[in-house]
Amino acid sequence: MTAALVLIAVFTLATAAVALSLRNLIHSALLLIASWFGIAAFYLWAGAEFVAFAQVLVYVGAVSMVVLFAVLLTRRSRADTVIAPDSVARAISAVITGVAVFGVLVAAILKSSLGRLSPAGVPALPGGTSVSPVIFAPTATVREIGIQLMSTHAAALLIIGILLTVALLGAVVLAAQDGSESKQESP
Amino acid sequence: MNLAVIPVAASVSEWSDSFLERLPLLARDWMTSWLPEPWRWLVNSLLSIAVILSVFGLLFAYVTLAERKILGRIQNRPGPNRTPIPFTKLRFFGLAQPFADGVKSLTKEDVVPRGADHLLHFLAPVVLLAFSILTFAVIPYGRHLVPVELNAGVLYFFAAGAATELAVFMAGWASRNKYSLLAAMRALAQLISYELPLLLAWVPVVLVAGTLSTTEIVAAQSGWQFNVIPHWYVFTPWGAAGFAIFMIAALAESNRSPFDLPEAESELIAGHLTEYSGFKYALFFMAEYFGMIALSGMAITLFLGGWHAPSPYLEFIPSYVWFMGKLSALLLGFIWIRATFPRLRMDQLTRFAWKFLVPLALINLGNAAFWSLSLHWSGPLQILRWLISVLVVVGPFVLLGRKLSAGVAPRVYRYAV
Amino acid sequence: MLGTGLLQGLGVTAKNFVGSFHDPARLTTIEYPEVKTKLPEAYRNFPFLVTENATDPMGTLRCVACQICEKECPPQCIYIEKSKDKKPDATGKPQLFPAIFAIDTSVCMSCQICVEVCPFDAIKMDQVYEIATTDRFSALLLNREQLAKSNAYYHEIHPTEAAEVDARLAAERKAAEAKAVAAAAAKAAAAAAKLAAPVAPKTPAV
Amino acid sequence: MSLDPLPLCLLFSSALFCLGLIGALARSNTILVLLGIELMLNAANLNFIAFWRYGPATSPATGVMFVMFSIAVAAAEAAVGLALIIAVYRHQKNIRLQEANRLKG
Repeated sequence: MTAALVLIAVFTLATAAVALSLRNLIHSALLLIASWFGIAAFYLWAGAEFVAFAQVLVYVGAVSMVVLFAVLLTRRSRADTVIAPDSVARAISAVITGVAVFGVLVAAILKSSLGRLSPAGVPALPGGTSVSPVIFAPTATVREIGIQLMSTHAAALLIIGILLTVALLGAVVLAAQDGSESKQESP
Repeated sequence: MNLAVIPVAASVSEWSDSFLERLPLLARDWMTSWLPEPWRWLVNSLLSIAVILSVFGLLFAYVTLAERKILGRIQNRPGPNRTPIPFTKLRFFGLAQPFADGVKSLTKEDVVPRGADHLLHFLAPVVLLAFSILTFAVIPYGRHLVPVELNAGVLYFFAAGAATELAVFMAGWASRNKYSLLAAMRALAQLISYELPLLLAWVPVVLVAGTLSTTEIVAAQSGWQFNVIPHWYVFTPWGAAGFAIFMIAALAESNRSPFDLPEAESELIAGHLTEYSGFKYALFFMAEYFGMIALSGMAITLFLGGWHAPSPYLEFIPSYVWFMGKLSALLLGFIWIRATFPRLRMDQLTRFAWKFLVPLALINLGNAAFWSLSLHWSGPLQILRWLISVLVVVGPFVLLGRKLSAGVAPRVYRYAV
Repeated sequence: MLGTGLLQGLGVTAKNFVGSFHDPARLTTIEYPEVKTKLPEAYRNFPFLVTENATDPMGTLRCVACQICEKECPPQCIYIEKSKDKKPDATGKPQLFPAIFAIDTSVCMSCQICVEVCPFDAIKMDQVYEIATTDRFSALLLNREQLAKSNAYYHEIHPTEAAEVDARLAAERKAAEAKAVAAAAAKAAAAAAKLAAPVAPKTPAV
Repeated sequence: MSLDPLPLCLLFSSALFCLGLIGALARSNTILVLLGIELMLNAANLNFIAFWRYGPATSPATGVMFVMFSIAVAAAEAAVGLALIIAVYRHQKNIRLQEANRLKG
């Protein structure tokens, strides 16, 4: 189980890292899609089937297409997808920031007692690293998710629906040509 | 499982668990019975993968042959009938034709443009084929024949199908050919446009069946009304409408005529596949047919009662035979439609999706909600329920159809006589 | 209503599909290498040489190597060499014959001018179309033996034309024979007259 | 270091988060910056799932719920963000962040 997790993590991180350092935008986008696949694999590994398929459907099916279209629409020639290198100083400072944040996070994770929490929220036996906690496997079947969505989280669902509608309209308004430019002759 | 149980099983009057029904499982168990227990599971999975690949590979081969034969017959030609069995003069109506085609595409030169992105150019057909094969995993082929039981099986199917768009983009972009790229963009526009009605068409089924698992959806369609009318969703008003929308969207998603604009062999030199030749082209072709077969299988699962027999008196025929029969019927329909309808124009295509199919699918969703809310209606209310449901299907269809075809026919020629 | 036209179209194709099985008249396909279409009589492609007798093609060529066709041929695809000696032709008259008669079919444009100009009806247009070869030089250059085909074959491919030609030839031959007879008679008469000449003036005319 | 799955998952997600951060900070192409932010969002989703699976038990599907809403928000964000990028490109003929420094179009 852990080996699978490590494999998934290495795959996701490697594709993401390479994607963000490549100069060819299309290759970056495609590699990022691979990394999204890795994240979906993680969800599957964790037993969240529904979320994994939703992740693939939304990210690989929709967001990736939007990204690729954006890449192709914002270039003047084919060579434009290969972007000029950015300033080295910026990159170095960005890496320093990122590594610092990572250090803080790692320290926090390792110092906390999260791994030794038993499912009930009660800390396990002191020094009980040898006693592996009985892992409580929550089952989120589709039916359960549906019931939750329609009862506890109904308000959130409505808000998300409105947000998506607004985002759709907003994106269309932002990206649409000005009326004066796109005067088409009617057939 | 022991072979000794066979006579016992056959004597059981319950046909649903007859010997024929369990034959594939028995064969599999017999083949893997010599293996130690921990390995058996793995080998069983590998075996089912091999069976799916070979059955659907063969089906693909013979669907191409059937397509050419039937197209020929519809155009009053005999179709391909000459390919003999190798080294003999036996022709058998050209049954060896698919293998001749395979050998031809394997031995053809694989041309890659000099400026192409070689890795992506190679990966595009592979990705497409891989994902179209992945979709076969959740379709229940028979009573005991489901490769993978997933809680969100339908979602898995369409998530795997979504990756085909990626492959189309990769093919168009990696070819380094502006026509390929433009055609890929057009193909993407089509795929994205028709993804929506395709997804919306099966939501009513999930709503009424109350599950996303393919096996449970099939189970929800079991039983017969008065022993004649099966409880398939296609025999309800919303189900019929959903099935029609699903099949139209499936035609477009699998790039079949009359929605074959992405390829349009006669006009666009195969669109995003312009720079593909030899076996890579054959892989694209194969993936397209696999997609068509998988979508038909999903349509059967969702609307046509899966592997259920249409009548209780026909249950002695094993369920997988029924599934394959329904699949062949749908594929025949695909071929028939291809032989009949002319290709749409790009603007007609998108208008048809957004202004006709999507609103109809949304109305159909409401219709299904009404259907499941009025489940307990009985007596004369039952007739009212049917009436309302049919009206909700037919009314918008007529109105939207009138609007869609307004100003289209008859065509007026300004200069020609 | 939307869709009725589509259904009609499906009906038409279904009718054609079913019809192609029970109505053989619908299937117009001719499966070529096994079955061949009857060519129209006027079809032509490359010339051939007519022989009177199929058993002895070289001996009974109608061609007398007059070389008119060689001179008239627009793309100059005919090559003829006259024989040194003479051979009796079909009528028994001693004639020259072509020692070499070659047509380069890669050059020939099937114009039929050689046929039009031939005074002996010795060259006619053929109907053979399966003439693809793997050698584009020597295999396309047809020699005398390859070109010679019997008059019976000519009757087979162009029956009307061949009947006309035969009738004309027969008439010519008859005329020639009659002429020969007449000439012979005239000659005989002349000879007789010559013989009788010294006497004639003395005797009054009959 | 313990080999419990939860800290591993958290390490994985924090690494992904930092990668997204570095990408968003270091690159000047707007699309790549947006993709970096997407990665950071995804890292947050990983945390939700990890805690849902291995954390203290709460209601059975809360983590999944959060991730689904977050995916929806991320999709909306991507759509609007890329529409913005296209709008900016139309004005400036360029999508480098440094050059998009004027409020007047």
